[in-house]
Amino acid sequence: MLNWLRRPKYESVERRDIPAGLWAKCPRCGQLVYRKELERNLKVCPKCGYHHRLSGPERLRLLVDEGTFEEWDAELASVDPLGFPEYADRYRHAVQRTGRREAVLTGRGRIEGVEAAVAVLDFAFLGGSMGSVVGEKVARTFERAVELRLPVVTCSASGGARMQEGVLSLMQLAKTVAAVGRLHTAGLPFVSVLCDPTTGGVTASFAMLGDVHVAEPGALIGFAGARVIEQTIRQKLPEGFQTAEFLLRRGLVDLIVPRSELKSTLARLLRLMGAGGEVAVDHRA
Amino acid sequence: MLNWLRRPKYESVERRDIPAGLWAKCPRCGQLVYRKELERNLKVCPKCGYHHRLSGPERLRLLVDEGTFEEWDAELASVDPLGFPEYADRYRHAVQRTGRREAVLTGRGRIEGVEAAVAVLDFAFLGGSMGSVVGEKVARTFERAVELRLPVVTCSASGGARMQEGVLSLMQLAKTVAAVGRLHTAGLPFVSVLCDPTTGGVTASFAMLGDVHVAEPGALIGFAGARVIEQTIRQKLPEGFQTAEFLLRRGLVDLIVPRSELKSTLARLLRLMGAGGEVAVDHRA
Amino acid sequence: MTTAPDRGEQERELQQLEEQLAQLQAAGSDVPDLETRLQALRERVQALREALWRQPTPWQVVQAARHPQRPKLGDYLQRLFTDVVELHGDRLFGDDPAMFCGLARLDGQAVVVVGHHKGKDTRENVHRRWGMPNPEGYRKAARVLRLADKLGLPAVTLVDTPAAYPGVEAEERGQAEAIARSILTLAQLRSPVVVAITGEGGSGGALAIGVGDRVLMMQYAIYSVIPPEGCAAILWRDAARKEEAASALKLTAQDLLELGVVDEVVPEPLGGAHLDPERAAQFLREALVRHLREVQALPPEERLQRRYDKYRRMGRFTAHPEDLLAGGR
Amino acid sequence: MTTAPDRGEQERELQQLEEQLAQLQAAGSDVPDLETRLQALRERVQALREALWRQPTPWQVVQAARHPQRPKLGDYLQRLFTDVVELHGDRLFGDDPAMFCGLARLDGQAVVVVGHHKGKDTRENVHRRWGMPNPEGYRKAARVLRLADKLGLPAVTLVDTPAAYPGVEAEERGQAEAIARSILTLAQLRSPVVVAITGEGGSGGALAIGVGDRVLMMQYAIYSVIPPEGCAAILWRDAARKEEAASALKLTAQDLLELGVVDEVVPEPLGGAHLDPERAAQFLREALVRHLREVQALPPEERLQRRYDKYRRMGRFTAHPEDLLAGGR
Ligand SMILES: [Zn+2]
Ligand SMILES: [Zn+2]
Repeated sequence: MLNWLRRPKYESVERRDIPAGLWAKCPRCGQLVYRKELERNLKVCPKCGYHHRLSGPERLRLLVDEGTFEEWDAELASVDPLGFPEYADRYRHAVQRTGRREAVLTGRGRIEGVEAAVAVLDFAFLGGSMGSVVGEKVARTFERAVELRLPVVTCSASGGARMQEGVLSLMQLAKTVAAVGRLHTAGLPFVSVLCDPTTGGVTASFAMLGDVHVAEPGALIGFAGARVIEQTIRQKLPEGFQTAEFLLRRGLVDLIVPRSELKSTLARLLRLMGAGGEVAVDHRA
Repeated sequence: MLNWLRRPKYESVERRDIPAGLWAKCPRCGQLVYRKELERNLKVCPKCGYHHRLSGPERLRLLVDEGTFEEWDAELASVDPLGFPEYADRYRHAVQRTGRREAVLTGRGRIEGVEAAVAVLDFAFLGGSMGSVVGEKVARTFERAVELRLPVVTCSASGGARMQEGVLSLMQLAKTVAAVGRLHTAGLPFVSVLCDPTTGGVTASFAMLGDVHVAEPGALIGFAGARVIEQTIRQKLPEGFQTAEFLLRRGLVDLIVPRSELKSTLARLLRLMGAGGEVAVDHRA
Repeated sequence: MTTAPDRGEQERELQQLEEQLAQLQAAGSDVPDLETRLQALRERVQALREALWRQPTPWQVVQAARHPQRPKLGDYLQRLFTDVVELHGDRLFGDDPAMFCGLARLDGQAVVVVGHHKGKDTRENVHRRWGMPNPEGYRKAARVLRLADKLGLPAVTLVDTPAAYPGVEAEERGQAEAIARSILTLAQLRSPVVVAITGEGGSGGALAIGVGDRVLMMQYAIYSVIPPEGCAAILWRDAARKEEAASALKLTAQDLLELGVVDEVVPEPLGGAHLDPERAAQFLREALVRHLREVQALPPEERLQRRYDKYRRMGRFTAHPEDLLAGGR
Repeated sequence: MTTAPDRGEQERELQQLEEQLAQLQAAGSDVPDLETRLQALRERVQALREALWRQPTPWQVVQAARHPQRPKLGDYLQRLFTDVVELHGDRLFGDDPAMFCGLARLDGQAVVVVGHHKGKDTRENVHRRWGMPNPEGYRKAARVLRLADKLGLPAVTLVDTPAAYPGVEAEERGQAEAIARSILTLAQLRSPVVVAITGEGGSGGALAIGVGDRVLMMQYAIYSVIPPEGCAAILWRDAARKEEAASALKLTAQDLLELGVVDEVVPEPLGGAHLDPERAAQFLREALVRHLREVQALPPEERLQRRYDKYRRMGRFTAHPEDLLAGGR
């Protein structure tokens, strides 16, 4: 997608996100925080409330009841379909670094007891970019949810479509959106959680088609990259542009929920939407 | 509706619209036009293009092929359901002046050979206001179109809901909208023609739910009255506010068509939309 | 309206007595014979209130419906519902604070709630435009109502608005289209819909979220095609004749019940819901739950047909020449 | 790419010869041996063109796809369709001149046409934002596509955009939502949909109206997830290596046919559609009509299932550990 020019900035932020040693420096307020305290606080800065990025597995641990997660399709991996320069090396490096094969974790689990299909994008794996595998796993998640009559919760964190798989990555937008369509037709709930950052092709596909859009405070959410927009309009972008708070004002996000309340809010939403044993009257023909 | 404060303005324009004698003075450019020439020119000012208002019967003659119109429900009349002050007198006066019983003419006819159900509001009858009879006749038009598998063309010209029938007038918005909904569900075309002026409850009901919105040049189209808005914002309204051209820019009108081309445009639209013998593949279940 | 002058005097007296009562209570135990005097005042207040509200004039009802202390959406959200989660935004342009949308439980059952959002004080009212929505408010409502349909949840709407907001931007963004589309959404919603008019039912701005299987109206709420002031200005070129206009417009709950526009009048504490918000909320909750249960029991196709027929029947007219303006009722 | 230097020379020579040819034709009958010299020049031009375009490089194709004289939506509207009526506006916020929507006839049959609207000159391009839509453009498209569905009309979409417009207001009004919603509309449209990528297929901004039962791609059109310049800047921090990036991205019609992303490559006159717009239009018309006829013959449920399956299959991956990055194709 178009937000490639911002990528290096993400990475440098990313590095600051997970500092080595006992102390971590908050990238927003600059204060030093005791690492253990940061972990206890769900990686939210106790001084300024900055929500550090979570990896896919961290996000899952945050949201899914312990011992209830059953992973789907963990074996799927890329085949570098275009033979794209440097892709194989980068991909292998990501696999080694994360111990996982792709930028999304999918499966079923319970959220405060409410059974749901879950897809969590992992920004630590090639910027959470969506190529063939991410598209396939997300689409299967929605399809299995229809089969199993489960609600879906996705947690997005992605720089967009994966450039190295070319138009095949772009087609994952169509594939995942079509699968979301089937869930909607089946009358099953879909809560889309937008984490920092959610941009490009992921925003322009399944992530923006939730029944309810929940965002984490301060998360960057948008379509085009800030640099590209600045080049187009030849102006500095306004303060707070493309933040969760900006999207709330613009009517694109339903609610902003601090990380400490995310799990309970999701459970309450899912129950209100008819999941978790409460059977709504199915009045479709 | 709220645009009552503008009513006197309409009426004074209305009087100037139909000047007595051989010559007519154009209310826009102020020039004198030979009445017969104005009539030949479909009541469009030959000097400045101002589209004078047409009565209901004039509008019908303009659009429907001669000898093909079969009127529906001409006998329906108001009963002054609230016993509202001065209503009976005003109503009787309108009946005498127009020779018709209500502010809408409905029926079926051909438009350049294309069979259609037609509803034409008559601004000359109590400002084209929608009370029980107008709502009933419009709703019946949509219902009959569904029965007869005909497209619908409405020509609106109205100050809004009829104050003198109170909330019963307001309910005509719900009644007509529900009937439009049945036409949409039946997959039949609906072209809404917005004439000068279309405001208030008529705009906020069937007139804004067309598949295609056609407006006459310069027509005033809006919801709230100009005075009410000026009182609210305590500023003068921008030039061209609530004109057909304004609505086109704002994405609310599909096309602006000069009166001389209105009939042929409607016929072309209806044929393209599958009316007039051309059978589109019906792919609904 | 021969009792009108009396009424004026009674109203003034009631106000004076209420003030005395408040002063006396504030003064507290220093006052000799406190309890006796309080008791006497209370009885007099109650008697006056009963006299005034036994048969309130339409204008009295207008004032009650617009009373600054009248319970607002926020009060009913607290008192009628549990587990409330507000949903923001139309997913197109913005989030209108004049329109509330959300998920909640009524009597334990999950529902979608939509309602005009008036504020409790001036600051909040400026923010919420006194409950007058812009197009994005109606589009948010339609979006969340479609969600109700998708999920099979019933919808409850609470109507309390002077009007749709009359502004330049509202017109630019298609206020009329937004209202028409919202009406259409409700007319075709497969989910059960119960509407309660709790305060001001201001014309198209109210109807936009006011179409349902059942329409309830609180005893001192109003519902009108035009504000009485505007009506008087047109009819008599004199906005001051608003009281007459209020009578002519038939805007009270009792009038609208008789005209077949509302299905039930929900009682209020004597003199208005603001005098006992908790009891007012109890009456409303009971009525909402009862009607929701009834319409939920219907098969969806039948419910949709009945809803269509209900609005289809509204209006009065004649097909006989001799009846021409023979007069209603 | 050992032929690249030759190619550069050949391209320069071709350009010189084309200029000579034009001058000679302009000079007219005063020139001695005019016909003989013209004939010689024409043959040389043709030979060079054939040499250059027998196996064009991806970057050559990028240049053809972006050629200023390449036929635009307006040309195809004129040449492919009759009875065109443009429909304006999203019924929400505005009318985007970067997106065309309308009713028209193709081979006599009424269809809905949707396409990116690039201009013919700079002035028009400024107005139409070089065919880069804002959210209201995609929402207009979705609105008119739903009309196709309501009326049972097939839809034809013509794709030619550098990208969705990257602007502050576009983000404010939900560019991502508008694109996602437009994709969803096409994925679920009951009407037949045939897509033609006629020029630049710029990522999500193209895909938003590029989902259909059949996707055709003109021979020298491109379709890419990112512009080659942007790709080169990321990969090598050097936008000048755009030619390599163009090769790496597999963005030509032939590449995408092999990847299963497009269903047919529509031939163009040698060297690009701009050299013979009429013939290019004939090829496109023939292909559109043929594919439309085929998908119209299917029962709607089957057509929807096939469309779903078509996109469902797109992408390449492995479930076997030993295949990990074994390389595609
Ligand atoms: Zn901090
Ligand atoms: Zn004139």
